[in-house]
Amino acid sequence: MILSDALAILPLILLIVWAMIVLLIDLWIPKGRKGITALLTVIGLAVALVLTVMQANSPTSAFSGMIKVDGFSVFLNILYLASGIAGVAISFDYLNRMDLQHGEYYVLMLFSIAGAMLISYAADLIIIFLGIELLSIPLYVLAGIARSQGSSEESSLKYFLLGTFASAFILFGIAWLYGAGGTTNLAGLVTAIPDGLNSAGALPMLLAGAGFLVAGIGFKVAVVPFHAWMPDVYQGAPAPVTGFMSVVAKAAGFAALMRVLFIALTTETGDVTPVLAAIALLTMIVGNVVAIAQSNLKRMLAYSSIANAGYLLMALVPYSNPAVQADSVASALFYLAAYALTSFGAWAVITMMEKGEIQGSEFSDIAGLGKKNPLLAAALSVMMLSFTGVPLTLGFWGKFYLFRTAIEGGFIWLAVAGLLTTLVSAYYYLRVVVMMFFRDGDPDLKYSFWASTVVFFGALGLVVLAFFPDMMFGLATKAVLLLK
Amino acid sequence: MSGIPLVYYLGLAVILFSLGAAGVLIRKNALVVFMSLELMFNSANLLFITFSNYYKALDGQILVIFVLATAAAEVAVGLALMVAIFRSKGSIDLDQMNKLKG
Amino acid sequence: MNTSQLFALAPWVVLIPVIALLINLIVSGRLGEKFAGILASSAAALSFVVSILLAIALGSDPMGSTISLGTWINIGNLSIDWAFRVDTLSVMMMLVVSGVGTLIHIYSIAYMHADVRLNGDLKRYTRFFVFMNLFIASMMLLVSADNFLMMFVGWEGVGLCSYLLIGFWFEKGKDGTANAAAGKKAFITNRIGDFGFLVAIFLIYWNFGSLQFDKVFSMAPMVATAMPGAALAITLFMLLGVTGKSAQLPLHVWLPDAMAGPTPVSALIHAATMVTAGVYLVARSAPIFSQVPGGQTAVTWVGTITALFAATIALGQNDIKKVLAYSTISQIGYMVAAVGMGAYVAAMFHLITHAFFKGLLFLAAGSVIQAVERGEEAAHSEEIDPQDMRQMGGLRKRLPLTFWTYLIGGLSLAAIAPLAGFFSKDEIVAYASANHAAVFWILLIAAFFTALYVGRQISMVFLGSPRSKAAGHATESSPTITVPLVILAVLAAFGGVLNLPGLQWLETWLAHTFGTVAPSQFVWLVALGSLALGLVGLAIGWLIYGRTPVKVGKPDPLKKPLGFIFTGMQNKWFVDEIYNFLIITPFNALAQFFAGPIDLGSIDRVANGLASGTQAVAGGIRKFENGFVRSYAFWMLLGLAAIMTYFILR
Amino acid sequence: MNLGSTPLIWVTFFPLAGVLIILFLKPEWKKAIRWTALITSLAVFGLSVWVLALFNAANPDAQLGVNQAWFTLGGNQISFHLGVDGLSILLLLLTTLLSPIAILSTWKAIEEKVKGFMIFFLLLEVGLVGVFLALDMVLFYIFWEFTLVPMYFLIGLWGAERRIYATLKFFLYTMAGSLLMLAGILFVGLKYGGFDLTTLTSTANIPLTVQMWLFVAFGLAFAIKVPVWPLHSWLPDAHTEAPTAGSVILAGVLLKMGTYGFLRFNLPLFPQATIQAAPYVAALGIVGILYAAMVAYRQQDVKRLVAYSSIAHLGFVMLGLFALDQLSVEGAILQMVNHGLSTGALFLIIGFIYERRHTHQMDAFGGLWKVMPVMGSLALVVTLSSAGLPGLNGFVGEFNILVGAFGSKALGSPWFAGVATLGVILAAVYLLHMFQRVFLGPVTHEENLKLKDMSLREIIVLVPILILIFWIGIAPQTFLNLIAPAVEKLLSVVSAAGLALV
Repeated sequence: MILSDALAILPLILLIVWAMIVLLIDLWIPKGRKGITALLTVIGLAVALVLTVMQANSPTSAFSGMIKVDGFSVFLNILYLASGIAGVAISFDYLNRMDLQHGEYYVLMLFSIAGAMLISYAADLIIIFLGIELLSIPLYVLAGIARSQGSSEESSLKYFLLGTFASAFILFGIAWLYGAGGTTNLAGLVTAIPDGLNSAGALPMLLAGAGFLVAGIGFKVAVVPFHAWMPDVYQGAPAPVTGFMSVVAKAAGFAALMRVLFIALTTETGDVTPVLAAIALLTMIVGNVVAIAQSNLKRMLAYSSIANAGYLLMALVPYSNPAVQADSVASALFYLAAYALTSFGAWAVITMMEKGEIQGSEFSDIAGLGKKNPLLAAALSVMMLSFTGVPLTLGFWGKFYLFRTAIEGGFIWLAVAGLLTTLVSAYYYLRVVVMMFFRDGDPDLKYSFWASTVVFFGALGLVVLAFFPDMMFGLATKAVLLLK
Repeated sequence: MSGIPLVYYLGLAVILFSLGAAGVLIRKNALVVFMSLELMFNSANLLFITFSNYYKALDGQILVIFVLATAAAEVAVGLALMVAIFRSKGSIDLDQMNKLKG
Repeated sequence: MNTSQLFALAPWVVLIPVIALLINLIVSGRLGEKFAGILASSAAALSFVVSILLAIALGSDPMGSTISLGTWINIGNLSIDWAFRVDTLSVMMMLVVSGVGTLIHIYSIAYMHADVRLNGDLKRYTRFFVFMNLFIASMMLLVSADNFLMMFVGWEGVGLCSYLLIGFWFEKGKDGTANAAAGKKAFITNRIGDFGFLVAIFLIYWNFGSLQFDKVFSMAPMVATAMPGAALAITLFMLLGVTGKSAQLPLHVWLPDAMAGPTPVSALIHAATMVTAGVYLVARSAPIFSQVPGGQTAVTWVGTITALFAATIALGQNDIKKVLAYSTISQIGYMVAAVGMGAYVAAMFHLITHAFFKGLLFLAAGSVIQAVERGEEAAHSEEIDPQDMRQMGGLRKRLPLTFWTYLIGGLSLAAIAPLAGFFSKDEIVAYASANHAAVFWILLIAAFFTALYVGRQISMVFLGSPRSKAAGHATESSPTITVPLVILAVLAAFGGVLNLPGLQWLETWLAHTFGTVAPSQFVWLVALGSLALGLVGLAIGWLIYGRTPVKVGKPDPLKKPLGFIFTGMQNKWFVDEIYNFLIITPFNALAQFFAGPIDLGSIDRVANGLASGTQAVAGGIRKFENGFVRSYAFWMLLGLAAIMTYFILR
Repeated sequence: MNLGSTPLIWVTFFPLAGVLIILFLKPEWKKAIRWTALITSLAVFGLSVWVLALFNAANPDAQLGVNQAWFTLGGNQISFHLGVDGLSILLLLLTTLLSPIAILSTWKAIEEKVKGFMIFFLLLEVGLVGVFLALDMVLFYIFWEFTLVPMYFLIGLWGAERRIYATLKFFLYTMAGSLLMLAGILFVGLKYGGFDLTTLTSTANIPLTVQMWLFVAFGLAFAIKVPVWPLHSWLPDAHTEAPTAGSVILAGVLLKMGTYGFLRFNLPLFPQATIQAAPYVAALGIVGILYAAMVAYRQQDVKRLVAYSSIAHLGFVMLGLFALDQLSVEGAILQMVNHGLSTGALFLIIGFIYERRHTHQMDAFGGLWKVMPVMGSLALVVTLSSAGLPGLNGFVGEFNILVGAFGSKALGSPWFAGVATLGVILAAVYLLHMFQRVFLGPVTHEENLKLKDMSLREIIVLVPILILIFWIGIAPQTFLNLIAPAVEKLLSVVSAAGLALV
C-alpha cells in the first residue's frame, strides 16, 4: 500500500530527494564551477522525465484517492520537467554573467517544479493547496535572487505579499468547499454536496468556495483583475526566472483550475461559467491593450502572458458542457505546450539582453538585431508570429483549437472578441519584428550558447510541429481521455 | 462548543478574514501586512476546525496542521526577504516599493 | 471569276493598314522617312483598292455579305464575332475613308517632312504614319463592323488615334501642355459620348438579345412597339454617343481644341472621316431610329441647332483652322439633322462631299500655314502665329494653286452651284423644307452664316495685301502637297455628280441598304433661294473683310455692329467657360474633397483612429498599474467582490 | 502517392526548392541568387502550364485533386486538399506568370539583402498559389494568412520611406478581416460538417440568418483584401511604400485573393445571403469605382494614383461578381486577370522610372515620352489597357461585367450598371491625367533629359504582359472557355438557392 503510493509519485519523490541532495553537494562546489550543480539538476530532471514518461500508460490512484496519476498529470509533468531543463539552460550563462552563482538557485527551481507536479497529481483540494505553496514559495525567493538589485527585491516582495494574499483566498475557498461537502476530495465533492448540509446552506458555501478559489487561482494564472502583480514581478525578477515562471507557474495554475473546475465544480448549481466568461473577456482585452503601451520588452511579455491566460481561460469557459469538456482540456493543454515553446524562446533572448536593474530589455535595445544576428532575430520573429497566431507556427494551431472550443461551447461572441484582441496583440508582437529588422541600432547582446539553443530549438519546434500538429493534438487528447 | 450555533463561527471567520484583508489594504509596513495575511490564513483555519467539528470528521483538523506548516515556511521566506530589504533600503515601507509600475 | 468571291477580301481593309503599321513599328524609322511614308500611303491605297473591289462585287451582288473571322466573345447568349459586313453603306464609307485617307497620307509625306523639322523631332515622322495607319484601320473597323460591339471597337479606336494625333506634338502648344491637354479633352469628351453608346449597347443586348445588326434590325419594329421606352432610351443614348464623336452640342467642345494636331490630322480625322462616324451610326441604325419618332426628333434638333450655333462661332474666329473646325461642327450638324429627319441618303451624300471639300480646305489651310512658316523663316521676321488669319492676306498671288483649290473648297462649302456642296446641302435643306419648317429656316440661316464666314476667311487669307512679313515671303508648296489638293478640288467641284438630281446614283446604291427610301426631291425654289443666300453671304463677307484688312490688335469690323453678339461668337459663346464653371471646377473640387477630407481625413483617419484610440485606452488602463501593493490587493478584492455579488444576485 | 500524377503539389511547393537552394548561397552571390529565383519561378510557371494542359475545361468541378487527410481535431477532419477548377485556373496562371516577371524586374532595383528578398518572394508565391488551389477551408486559411508574412517583410525591409507604417497597417488591417473569417470557418466546420469545401457546397444547408452572419464574417475578410470601399485605406499606403516587385504582386495577385474568396466561399456556401446582399455589395463596388477614380485623379504620387485605380477596377469586379449573371461573373473573373496584368505592368513601368529618378512624384516628370520613346509607347498601351480600350484586355472584362450587370436579376435594376459605366469615363480622366503628367508635355526637369530608354531586360519583363493584353483583348475566348463551365455550375447553385428563398 505505502509502496505502491510511493511508486505512483516516484518522479516527484525523486525530484525532491534529488533537490535535497544537490543542495548538500552544492555546499562543496566552488563558486566558479556551478556548472556542476546545473548539470546535476538537469540529470535529476531528465531522470524524472523518463520516469514520468514511463507512467504514461498506467493511470493509478494513490494516497486514498488524494493523488491521481493520469494522462493529464503525465502531459503536464513532462511539460514542467522539460521546462525545468530549458530553465536551467537559459539561466546558466545569465547567472554567471550577472554574478549570481548561487547553487540554491537550481535547487529552488527543482522544488518549484515539484510543487507544480504535485498540483497536476492532485485529486484533493489540500494537495492543490500544498502544491501551490510548494510551487510559489521557491519562486518568491527566485524572484529576489538578484539581491543586490532593487528591482529584484521589489518584485520579490510584491510577489510574496500578493501571492500570500492569493493563497489566503485559495485556502479560504477550500474551507468553504469543505464546509459545503464535508470533504476535500475533488471527486467526492461532486457526490457529497447534494446530501451534505441541507441544500439551502450548501449552495451558498459552494459558490463562496468557488468564488474564492477562482479569485485565488486567478491570481496565480494572472487573469484580470487579479493580474496586477504580474507585470511588476516579471519586469523586476531576473529574466531567466521570469521565463521559467511564465511557463511553469502559469501551467500549474491552469492545472489547478482545470482539476477544480472539471472534477469538483461540474454540478449544475455551481456553474461559474458566466464569471469565467467575463474574466476571460476582460483579461484578453486588458492584457492585449495595455501591452501595446509598453516600451519594455519584459513588461510587454508580461502583459502578453496575461492575455494568453485570457485565451486559455476562454477555452475553459464552457467547462460545464459535457460535450465540450474534452476539447476544453485538450485545447488548453495543447496551447500550454505551444505557449511554453514560444515563451521560453522569447525569454531566452531577453536573458541574453538583460544588464541588471532592468537595463537592456527596452524595445529600443533590440533595434538592429536582424542585422547583427539574423538567425536569432529570425527565431525570435517566429516566436512573435507564433504568439500572434500566424499560420505555420504552433501558436496558430493553439489559438485555432482554443477558439474552436469556445465556438463549440456556444461562446461565439467570446471567440470573436478574442479574435479581435488577437489583432491588437499582432501590433505589439510585430513591433518586436519591426525593431529587429526595420530599425537600425547596435544591440548589445551577450551571446549564450545554451540560451541560443533554447531559442533555436523553440523556433524549430514551433515551425516543424506546425506541420504535424496531430502529434501534439494526439497527446493532448490522450491526456483528456485518461483524466476521467 | 455545542451550544454555540455554527453560524457564529462562520461569522467570526468571515470577520477575521475581512480584518486581515483590510489590514493588507491599509497598512504600509510590510511586516504588519504580513501579520494581516496570517490573520486571513487563520480565519480559514477556524473554518476548517468548525466544519471538522460539524461533520465529526478529522480531516479538517489535519488540514489545519498542514496549513500551519506551510504558513511557517512562508514566514521563514517572508521574514528573510524583509530583512534583506531592510538591509539594503533601510525600510520596509511598502509605499516606497513602487519603482516598478505601468 | 465570280465577283461575290471578292467579298472575302473585306477583312483586308483593316488588316492591310495594321500590317503596315506593324512593319513601321518594327522598322521604326531605320529605313528612312520615305519608306515609312510610302509604306503607310500604299497601305491606305491598297485599302482603297480593296474597297473598290468590294464595290465592284456589290455592283453585281448588291445585297452584300458578311465575312466572319472568328469568335470574339461568346458567353451564354452573348455571341460576338469578328465579322465584317459588306453592304452598300459600309463600302461607301470605306471608299470615302480610304480614298480621302490615301490622299491625305500622300499629302502628309511632304507635310510631315517639314513639320518634324519645324518641331525638332525627326524620329516622330514614322510615329505619325503609324498612328495614321492605325486610324485607317480603326475607322475601317468602325464602318465594316457587323455588330454594335465591334463597331464600338472602331469607335473608340478612332477616338484613341484622335487623342494620339491631337497630342502628336505633346510638348508644344501653350505652356507646352496645351496640345496634350487638347488630346485629353478630346478623348474624355469622346468617352462621355462612348458612355452613351455603351449604355445603348447594353439596352440593345437586353432588349434584342443580340448585338448583331441583322438580328437587331429585324426585331426593331417589334421591340419598338412592345417596349417604346426602351427603344427611345436606346436612340437617346446613341444620340449621346453621336454628339461625342461627331462633336455636336453639347459635346462639341473638343473639336476646336483638336486643331492642335498636325493639319493632315485635322483634315482626315477631324473633318473628313472620324467625326462623321456619328452620322454613320445613326444611318446604320436607321431601322431602329425609323421606329422611334421621339428619338428622331431629338437627333434632328441636336443637328439643326449645332449647325447654326457652330456657324455663328466660325464667324468670330481668327485662327484659320478654328474657322474650319467650327465649320465642320456646323456641317456635321446638317448631316445629323438629315439623318434625324430620315433623309439618310442626303446625309450620306453630304458626308461624302463634305469629306471632299472639308478635307481639301484643311489640306489647303495646311499648305497656307506651312507657306507662312516658310515665309517667316525666309523673312527672318519675329515669331508670329502662322495660323492667325490676321497675319495673312494677299496670299492669292504667292500661293496660286493653293488659292484656287481653297476657293473651290470654300465655294463648295458655301454651297455655291454647281459645286458638290451645293447639291448635297440642297438635298438636306429641300428635305427639311418639305418636312420640318422650323428646321428648314434654321438651316437656311446657318447656310447664310456659312457663306459669310467662308467669304470672310477667303478675304482675310488670300485677298488684299500681306499683313505680315511672313505672309509676304510665303512660297507655294511642293507637288506632293498640291497634287492631293488638286485631286480633292476636282472631287469637291464635281462630287455632286454622285447624286445629281435626276441621276440619283447614290440613292440607288444606298437603297440596297436602307431599303426603299423616299426619293430625294429637287425643289427649284429652295435651291435658288439658298444659292442666292450663299452668294449674298459671300458678298457680305468680301465687302466687310476684303476691303478693310483686319489686323492684330484691332477690333473685328463686325464687332461694332453686332456688339455683344459678336463677343459671344468670338468666345465660342463661352461654352468652355460654362463647362468649366458648371462641371470641371465642381468635379475637381469634389475630387479634392474626396481625396482630402473624406479619404485621408475620414476613412483613413477612422482606421488609424482605431489604432490610436486603442493606444489611448492602453495609456488609460495603464494608470491603474501604479506600483502599489495595496492597490493591487484592492483590485483583487474588488474582483472577488464582483464575483460574490454576481453569485448573490443571480 | 505517385508524384507524377500530382502536378498541383509540384506547382504549389516547387518554389520551396528555390528557397532551399538560395539558403545555401552566400549573400554576396547576388547573381546566383537572382538566377536561382528566376529559374525557379519560371519552372513554376512551366508547371502551371502543365496543369493547364491537364486541365479539362469542360469539367466544371475541381480537378487534378490531391486529397490527403492531414489530421483530425475534435472530430473535424482537416485535409490537405488541393484542386483546380475554372474559378482558379486563370488566377493560378496569373500568379505563376507575374512571379518571374516581378523577380526579373528586381534585377537592378534590389541591391541590398537580395537573398532575403528572393526567399520571401518565393515563399510568397507558395502562399499565393496555395490560396487559389486549397479546397479545405483550414488549408485555405493557412495559405491566406501565411501570405501576410512574406509580404510584411517585403514591404518592411525593401520599402520606401514610410514603409514601417505601411507594412504594419497592411498586416493589421488585413488581419482584422481574416480573424473574423477564422471565426466563420470554425463555425461552419463545427456546425455544418467539416472543413472540406467540395463536400460542404453539396451538403451544407445553412439557415438564412446564419448565412447572413457568415456572409459578413467571410465577406469582411475578403472585402478588406479586395479592397471594397470604404475598407481600402491600407492599400494606397502599402502600394506606395512597397518595392516595385511587391506592388506588382500586391496589385496583381494579392488583391485577387479577396475577390476569389467571394467567388469560392460566399457565393456557393451562402447563396441565399449572397442574393440578399448582392445589391448592397454591388453598390459598394460602384461607390468604389467612382470614388476611387476621383480620388486617384487628385493624387500627386503616381504610385498612389495607380493604387486608387486598383480600387476602382476591383469595384468593377465586385459589381460583376454580385450581379450573379453568367456574363458578369465571367467578366469579373477575366477582369481579375486583366487588372493583374495592366496594373502589374503599370507598377513595373513606374518602377523602371523610379530606378532612374528615385521619385514617384508626378511633378518630377513630364515629357518622358520624348526622352524615352519606347517606354512611353509601352506605357501608353498599358494605360489604355487599364482604361478599358476596346481591343485590349480591359475592355472585354469591363464590358461583360457591365452588360451582365445591366440586366442582372440579382440587382434588379439597370441603374447599377448604368452608374458604374460612368466609371469608364472617370478611368479615362485619371489615367490620361497620369499619362499626361508623366509622359506628355515638355521636359521640365534637367535631370529628365538624359534618362536612358528601356533596356532589353526591361522590355523582356513587359513583353509577356503586352502579349496577353492583346491576346485577351482580341481573342478572349481562349480564356473564357476555361471558366465558363465552372461559373455556370456556381450560378446554378446560387439560383437554386434563390428559388428556395422565394
